[in-house]
Amino acid sequence: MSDQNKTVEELDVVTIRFAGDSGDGMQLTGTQFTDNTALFGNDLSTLPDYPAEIRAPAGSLAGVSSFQLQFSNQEIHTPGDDLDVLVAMNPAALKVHLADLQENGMVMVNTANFSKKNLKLAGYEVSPLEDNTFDNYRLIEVDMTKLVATALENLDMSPKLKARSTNMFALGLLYWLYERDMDSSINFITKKFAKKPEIITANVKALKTGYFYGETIEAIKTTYRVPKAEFSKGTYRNIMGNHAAALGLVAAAEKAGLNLFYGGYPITPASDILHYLANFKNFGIKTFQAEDEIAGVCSAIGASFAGDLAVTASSGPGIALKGEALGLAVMTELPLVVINVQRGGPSTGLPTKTEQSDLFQAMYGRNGECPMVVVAPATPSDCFNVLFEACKIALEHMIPVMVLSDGYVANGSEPWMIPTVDDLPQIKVTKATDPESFMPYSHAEGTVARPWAVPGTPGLEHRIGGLEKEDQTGNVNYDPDNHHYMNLHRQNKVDAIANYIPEAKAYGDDSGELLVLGWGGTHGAIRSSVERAQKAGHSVSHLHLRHINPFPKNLGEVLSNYKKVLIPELNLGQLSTMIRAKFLVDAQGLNKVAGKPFTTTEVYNKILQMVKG
Amino acid sequence: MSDQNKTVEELDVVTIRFAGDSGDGMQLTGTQFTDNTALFGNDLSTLPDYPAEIRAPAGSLAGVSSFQLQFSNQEIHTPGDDLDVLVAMNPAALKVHLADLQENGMVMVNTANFSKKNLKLAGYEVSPLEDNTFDNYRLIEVDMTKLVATALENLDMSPKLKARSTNMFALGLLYWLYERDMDSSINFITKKFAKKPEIITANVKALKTGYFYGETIEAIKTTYRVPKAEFSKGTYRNIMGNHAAALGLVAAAEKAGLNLFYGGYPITPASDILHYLANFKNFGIKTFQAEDEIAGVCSAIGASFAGDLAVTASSGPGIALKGEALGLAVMTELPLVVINVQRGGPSTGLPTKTEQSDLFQAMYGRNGECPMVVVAPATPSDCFNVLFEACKIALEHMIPVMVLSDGYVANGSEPWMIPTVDDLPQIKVTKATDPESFMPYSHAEGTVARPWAVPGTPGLEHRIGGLEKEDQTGNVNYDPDNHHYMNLHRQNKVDAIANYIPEAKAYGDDSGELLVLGWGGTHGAIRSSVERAQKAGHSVSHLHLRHINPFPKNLGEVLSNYKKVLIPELNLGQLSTMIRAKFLVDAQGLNKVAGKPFTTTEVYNKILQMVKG
Amino acid sequence: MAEVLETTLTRKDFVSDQEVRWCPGCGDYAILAAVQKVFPELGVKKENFLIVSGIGCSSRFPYYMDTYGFHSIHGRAPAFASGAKLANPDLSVWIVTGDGDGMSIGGNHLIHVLRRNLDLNILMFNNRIYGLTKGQYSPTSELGKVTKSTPMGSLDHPFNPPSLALGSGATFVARTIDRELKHMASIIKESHSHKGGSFVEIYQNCNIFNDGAFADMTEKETKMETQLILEQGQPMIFGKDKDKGIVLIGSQLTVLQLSEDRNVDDVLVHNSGDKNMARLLAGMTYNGDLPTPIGVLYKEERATYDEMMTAQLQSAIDSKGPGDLDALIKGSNTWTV
Amino acid sequence: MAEVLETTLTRKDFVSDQEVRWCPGCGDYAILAAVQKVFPELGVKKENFLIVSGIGCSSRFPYYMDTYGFHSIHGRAPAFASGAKLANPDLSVWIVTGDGDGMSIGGNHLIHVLRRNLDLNILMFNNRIYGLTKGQYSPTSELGKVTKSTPMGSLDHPFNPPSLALGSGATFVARTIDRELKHMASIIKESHSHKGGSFVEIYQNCNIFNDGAFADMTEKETKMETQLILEQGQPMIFGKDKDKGIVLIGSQLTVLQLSEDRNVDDVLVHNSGDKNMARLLAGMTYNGDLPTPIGVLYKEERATYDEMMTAQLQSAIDSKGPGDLDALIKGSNTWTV
Ligand SMILES: Cc1ncc(C[n+]2csc(CCOP(=O)(O)OP(=O)(O)O)c2C)c(N)n1
Ligand SMILES: Cc1ncc(C[n+]2csc(CCOP(=O)(O)OP(=O)(O)O)c2C)c(N)n1
Ligand code: SF4
Ligand code: SF4
Ligand SMILES: [Mg+2]
Ligand SMILES: [Mg+2]
Repeated sequence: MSDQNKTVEELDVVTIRFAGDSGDGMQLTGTQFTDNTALFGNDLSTLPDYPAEIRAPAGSLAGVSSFQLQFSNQEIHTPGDDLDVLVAMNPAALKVHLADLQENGMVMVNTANFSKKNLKLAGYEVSPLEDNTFDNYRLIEVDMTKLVATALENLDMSPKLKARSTNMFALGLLYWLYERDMDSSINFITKKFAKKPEIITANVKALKTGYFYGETIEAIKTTYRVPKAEFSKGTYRNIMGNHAAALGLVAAAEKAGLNLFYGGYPITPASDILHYLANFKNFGIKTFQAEDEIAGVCSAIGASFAGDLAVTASSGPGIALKGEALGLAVMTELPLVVINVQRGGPSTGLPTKTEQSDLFQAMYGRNGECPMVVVAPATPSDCFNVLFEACKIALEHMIPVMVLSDGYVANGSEPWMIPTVDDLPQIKVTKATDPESFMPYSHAEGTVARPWAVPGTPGLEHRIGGLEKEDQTGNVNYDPDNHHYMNLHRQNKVDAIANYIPEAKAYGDDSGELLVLGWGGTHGAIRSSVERAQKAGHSVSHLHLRHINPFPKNLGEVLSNYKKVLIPELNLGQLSTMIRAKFLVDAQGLNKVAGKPFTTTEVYNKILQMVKG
Repeated sequence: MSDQNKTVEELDVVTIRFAGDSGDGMQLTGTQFTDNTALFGNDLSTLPDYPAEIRAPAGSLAGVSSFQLQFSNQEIHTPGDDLDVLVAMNPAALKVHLADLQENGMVMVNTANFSKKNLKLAGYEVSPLEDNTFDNYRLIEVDMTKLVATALENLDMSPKLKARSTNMFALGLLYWLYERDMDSSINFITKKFAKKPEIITANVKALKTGYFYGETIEAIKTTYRVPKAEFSKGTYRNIMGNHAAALGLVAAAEKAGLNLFYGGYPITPASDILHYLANFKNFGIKTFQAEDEIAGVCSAIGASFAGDLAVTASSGPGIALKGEALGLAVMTELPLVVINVQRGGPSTGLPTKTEQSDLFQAMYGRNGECPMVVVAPATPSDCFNVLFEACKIALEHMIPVMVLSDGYVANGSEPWMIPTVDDLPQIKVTKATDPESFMPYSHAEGTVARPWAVPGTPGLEHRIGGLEKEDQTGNVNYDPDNHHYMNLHRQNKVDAIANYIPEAKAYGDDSGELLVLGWGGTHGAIRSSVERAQKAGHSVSHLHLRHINPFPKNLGEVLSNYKKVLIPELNLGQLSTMIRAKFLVDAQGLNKVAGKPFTTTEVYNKILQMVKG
Repeated sequence: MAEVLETTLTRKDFVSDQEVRWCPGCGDYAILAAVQKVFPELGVKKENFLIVSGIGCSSRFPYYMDTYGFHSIHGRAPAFASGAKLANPDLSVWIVTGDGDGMSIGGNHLIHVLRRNLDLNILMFNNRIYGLTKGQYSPTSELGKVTKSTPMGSLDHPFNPPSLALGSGATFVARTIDRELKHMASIIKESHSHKGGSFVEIYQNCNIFNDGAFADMTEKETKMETQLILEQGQPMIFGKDKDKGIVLIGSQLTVLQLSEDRNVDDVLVHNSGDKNMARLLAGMTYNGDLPTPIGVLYKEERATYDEMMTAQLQSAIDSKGPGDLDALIKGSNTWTV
Repeated sequence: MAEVLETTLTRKDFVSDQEVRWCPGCGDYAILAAVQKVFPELGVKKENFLIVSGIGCSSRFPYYMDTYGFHSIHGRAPAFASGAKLANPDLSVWIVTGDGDGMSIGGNHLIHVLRRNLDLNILMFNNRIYGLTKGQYSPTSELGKVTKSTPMGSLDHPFNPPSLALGSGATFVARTIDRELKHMASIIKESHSHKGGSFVEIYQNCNIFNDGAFADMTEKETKMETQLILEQGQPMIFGKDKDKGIVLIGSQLTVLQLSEDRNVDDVLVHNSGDKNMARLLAGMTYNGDLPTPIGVLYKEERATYDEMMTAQLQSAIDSKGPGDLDALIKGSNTWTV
């Protein structure tokens, strides 16, 4: 579709970022490009980034919202480090993001927004368009706003409303640059604004205007094509972490033959799980927006006692509030899935940023010896698997399970090979029915599950609660030996799960110089950097833990096969502490607590340092 | 005072236990004997033990309440392992406690209560008075109830009320047995019932009746005298842990020149701290019984912001609820003292029993990287020192401090050399006043304290909160580098306190075979067992940590001087985990989670095993 | 709603094997007896009862009832009960709580469960003290109360539980007294028959830490003057000689001494459906010379949360069809390799 | 109480250096303006103001006020404020909260601070939505509300904030509207002058997630019919032509169409000291054809918690003498070696 004067170049991998004011629709633009990329057939990974919850003043640095996307014809694991293209809708966006653009990278700016006022808000004394700011970059200046206004001239619409389509112009321009067709976005616009035809017209027009404008840009002599990636055979969709998590829950409920009960209270970045589930009511899913997090988890525990697959989700501060109730769930040995979509802490912290700093809280944030199963998804689509497995463990072992997601995984997206329901493992749930043999605190061999005797079952009337329980009967019991025994029992109940999960197996050689051990959302950065190091000939392997409590049975053995262990974490060394304490291995941490994921380069440099040093 | 037919024997150390029904007044009896012992001049240590909060059925096993006391002419550290004398007021008490009596030990029973009904309630098929139960013990049968009834014959009082004095009879009998005078208890009774003279008469008469009855007991040929202990020069009192804690707080407030604000919610075994403080209103102490624990800690943080020395206290489940707010205290860098009087967990657990299982919660029970200073008292009187020091650290470093007391320390008692206020260290508090130089988040060298700028000070108006703060200004800030920096800063703020606390120094040799490392209320059992092992010629030292976060600076070095490290804890290995992770030392745990303190023998046996094995 | 029962249950069916561990003389015994008496008469299958409690002396209640029971954590019983009811709307769910459990730490859950109008029953044992923790004042203790934590007297004005319940939007608000066995039984029954959230305040004597808190309302000598027994459709008269009535003058409820001129016909007739009147009656609690009302102050039929949820799930199926998991997982934008 | 001020403060003294970060058009701006206008007029020294908030759009308020401020955690502002007030009773303490912060997660602290009657002022911005978390329904959202978390409509009956406040035992209950600047300013002033806990509900428009929630009460065309402006000692009349009044018939408040026969003299005169009437007025909120009252619904002088605490501390000193620490530590049973 490019004209005669332009050439097309093939690339293996590209990283682009849309950045603008919170009001500029950058998240939508990014998502559209992502969907288009997914349908086109590239592998991809995304990183949305937006200001803390509330709207910052227009044009201010605090108000910048961005969406980053890496796409490739090969398997990729991260949204990319340095940018090939930055779209900056205003000076603030330029200011915040320009440093991430690689040398000679392309930056497109909407000159219409480079007003004195905006420049000042962004802290520019002199307009960057007028000094040497872009000496090392390829600057493309476009008055997008004006071009859109002209294109929409004939529409009966306020200028302000017209300007709202400017993001579609930018999207169109990028479609052109990467040789895409626009159908996916035209379809989307048409569906989304079905009731407002004039908005459809405006947006589609702006989109096409941007696309066709590309050809007129003198400065761009080349467009790019990133060929399709080779995926395993299957049907794919693009999916975000929170969405995948919700689907994993629904799937588990279906596979277990149970109703799903969700009790929770909105909090960034976990709220979307509630929003998704609330839309699945025809699956019999009950969503209960409680008065606070405590009521959220308590309602879930109550629902669990009464026989539903019960779930609650929150983020750090909300999980802190649930600590007391989680102790009760541990004591009463009821199935429960608790999701923590981690964000920057401590306290209110950085609500929209990502972090892995709630691992300690998950492990230890309750009174008494109160062990809890902890699992963590590694990527957006992995949320499906991990939530499904969390439900399976909770139900089959009669135990609460904590899932540690994070803002990066939850809001990021990637292509996902869609599983079929038939292929998912069955979840075996047996509710007790027989009054003869019934003992509320008898425990099955292997799973160490106690019977699930739900109210409504004749003859199984019994009482549970938070006071120490007598083994077998479950009656309140103050005997010292029983208490000691039950504490060991609760620990054993968690430990026994190690017999039901796969052994650890590193990516790369089974022994060598360095093992990079990770968990959760750092998977992509670690895997990319390990691959890079392997390619550079270093003896480095990657082990990524899904199961953090209990660890895989052979973890100690695996660790012992490497001379050194590196644990990159978005915290000050929480998994490190656990590993060091348990295995007395001198694991080194790579620790960053900046509200941002690792870049591949950061991890790579540390790997180099360790294999060399 | 003993008559001609009896001899007096001198003993170094004696352990006795009063046991009876919850309604029998055993706690009072024990406390009276304790006060008498203290005034007499023995060293002593006590262990009250009573049923979970609510009154169990009369005569039942669950309803047994006991009070144990060890006293000696030498320095002792624990309430003793095996009993010399057991007073059992009913069959249930006998059943529960007889096993702890040493061979040939004396057991006094109130035969009046050995009715069929009570025997059955205690699970005796045959009356133990009629089988061989006491073959290895010296049984003294006394119909105390009847003797009291007879003695009080002439009083115009219901039989039920008369019977209430039976515990005084038992007390008198023991006074006689240990060659004490009764003045302290007569004084106590006279004061306590000042408004009810007939109760005074009844109790004093019962007391004396018990005393004089002693001489008539054929079976007791010997009374005992434990000579005074050699104490350092000074004035002493007997004190319980929670009482000492309250006094430490009042003293700190006075030394800091601040008003004390206590915000809390009742919970066993922490409530007494509130009760004590509420009685000290003429010290300007404000006690606020909040609607829940969250409001308790939040009110304290509010009071701290407004310039008071602020304190909250609770036990495990209540501390769990405070986690979110404690994160805010860490973020806002306000002085705050949080006391956790630990009890048996998890969940509601064993509310009246002791445990050390909330160390992890203290260290890690909050979202985000949220380090907190943690200190722990070792003995009842040590609560004074530790609370005083906690306040000093909180105020001088502008930081929240968690104090880990426990039920054993809180309710136990021991003689305490009373400090004079003049000798207590000063607490340096400087509130900011100068608007010129004021920066809410500037930090002092050394202490890393930020200025305390309290509302009401002209020109220092500023805002704080739970969102990430910009270094220096304290404004809300979302910058990644600032966030990373501030996380390190908060950790550093805790770490810097290591420069202000004493270095670790073990009791015993500075190097050797085995170091027994302890913290909190296990001090007595560890010290006694280490002393015993040292006497037996083993190379064993004892290090007891008051400061758990940060550790003393030289802790790693100290640990490295011993071949082995043993960490006894009333949990499943929480300090062990911290030590192993930090120092990669293969510390072994001795772990018991039975709601009871270690016995000296338990620790001793483990020591032997380790020095031999 | 629980279906009607075939077999005949008796009091004994509801007595559990656990020893009752309240202090001798505690008012809780009478309430336990009343509940054990009433439950067999409710037409609910034994296995469909669920009793949820928090923490407190009162909250040990479930252990003594041979039904399903959950002795949860302090203050949160309404949340557990809500989850259980929504998981299984067939259950007859009862919350047993105290003035501390229900109105101090648990106040928020209480007001929310009431506004939501879940179909469950709340029995709040009000002894105006924290019993289990051995005697601190509670949010219903009178101002100036001397307790362990307030040796010089408490400083906070107590809640008036029915006023708070009404202020929350409750659809059933009643009060009874541990010493009035018949009245208590009838109120418990009526609370059960109400479809929606029922709030029943039970004045309960804690003879250990707050003995005689309601003595004026329970002792023979005074109770005729202090109790105003509300009965639907009956005039509000009270007094030993039934010679006093309640009238509304302007916005004020006032005692009328009955006489030939002004007799029972002048007296207000109780209508538990009148929300405004309920608001005023609730205000009569320990209020000067006015008697304190017991009985059903207010009762309103309003759709319950649980039935609306059931209906919503059904309507989702009706409009979208039953969930097709494969289709859901697939979504609308896919590509195939 | 804060002492009277010497120097003259202006609006500007209360404008902080932080950029205001609400969405353009948000009702919060008007409230901020009103508070910045009123504060200089209160006779309180600038340094004696403390504004405490929880979490929510509304709770960002303290950042924009150049006073002492504490942006605390979600729902707990009343507890922080209580501690601060008791630590320093000279402060003029203000709580700014939202319908979610104040009535959902924070409901318990709200009702307790009100019953305790601490001398502080609560401004609750009610936009009937969770703004900050981008639009879930709140405890004041109308039944059936379609939001992100309730795509098929919410199932819970909302709170009526003044009813809840009155049910809690509040001593000052008022309501105003973001769009009525003068009224808002006067109510804020009056809440300040009330000694005790003041609860002010402010209807606030969230133009992003719940635009027009109170349009009928703010738009010219309708507001005369929907607002009942309460003024002490004034008859309760309303309507474009001031031709309607409120009367009490039995226990029911009813609209009276004024005419020659039945004129303003027949209409209720507002007496904010009448608690019963306040209960009934609160019930008029969005209630059928009745107008919704704004203004001071209720006001009662009652000893405040903070002044009682101060008095109690003094009386302890009066009776026992000022604390002697050495004596306290020593206790009564000592021995000397
Ligand atoms: C989180 C937590 N906080 C505090 C407690 C201690 N506690 C147990 S019961 C109770 C108050 C009980 O009072 P109430 O509800 O009136 O019950 P009552 O004992 O009077 O029947 C308290 C403060 C607890 N168990 N858990
Ligand atoms: C413990 C905790 N839970 C949840 C949240 C998320 N959260 C922040 S504000 C808010 C609701 C705000 O609603 P409202 O108080 O009405 O304020 P508005 O934004 O509407 O002014 C929620 C749920 C949080 N910050 N902390
Ligand atoms: S303490 Fe009071 S409420 Fe609790 S069981 Fe005893 S008498 Fe009953
Ligand atoms: S989201 Fe609503 S309440 Fe929040 S700032 Fe925007 S308009 Fe105001
Ligand atoms: Mg009570
Ligand atoms: Mg709101």
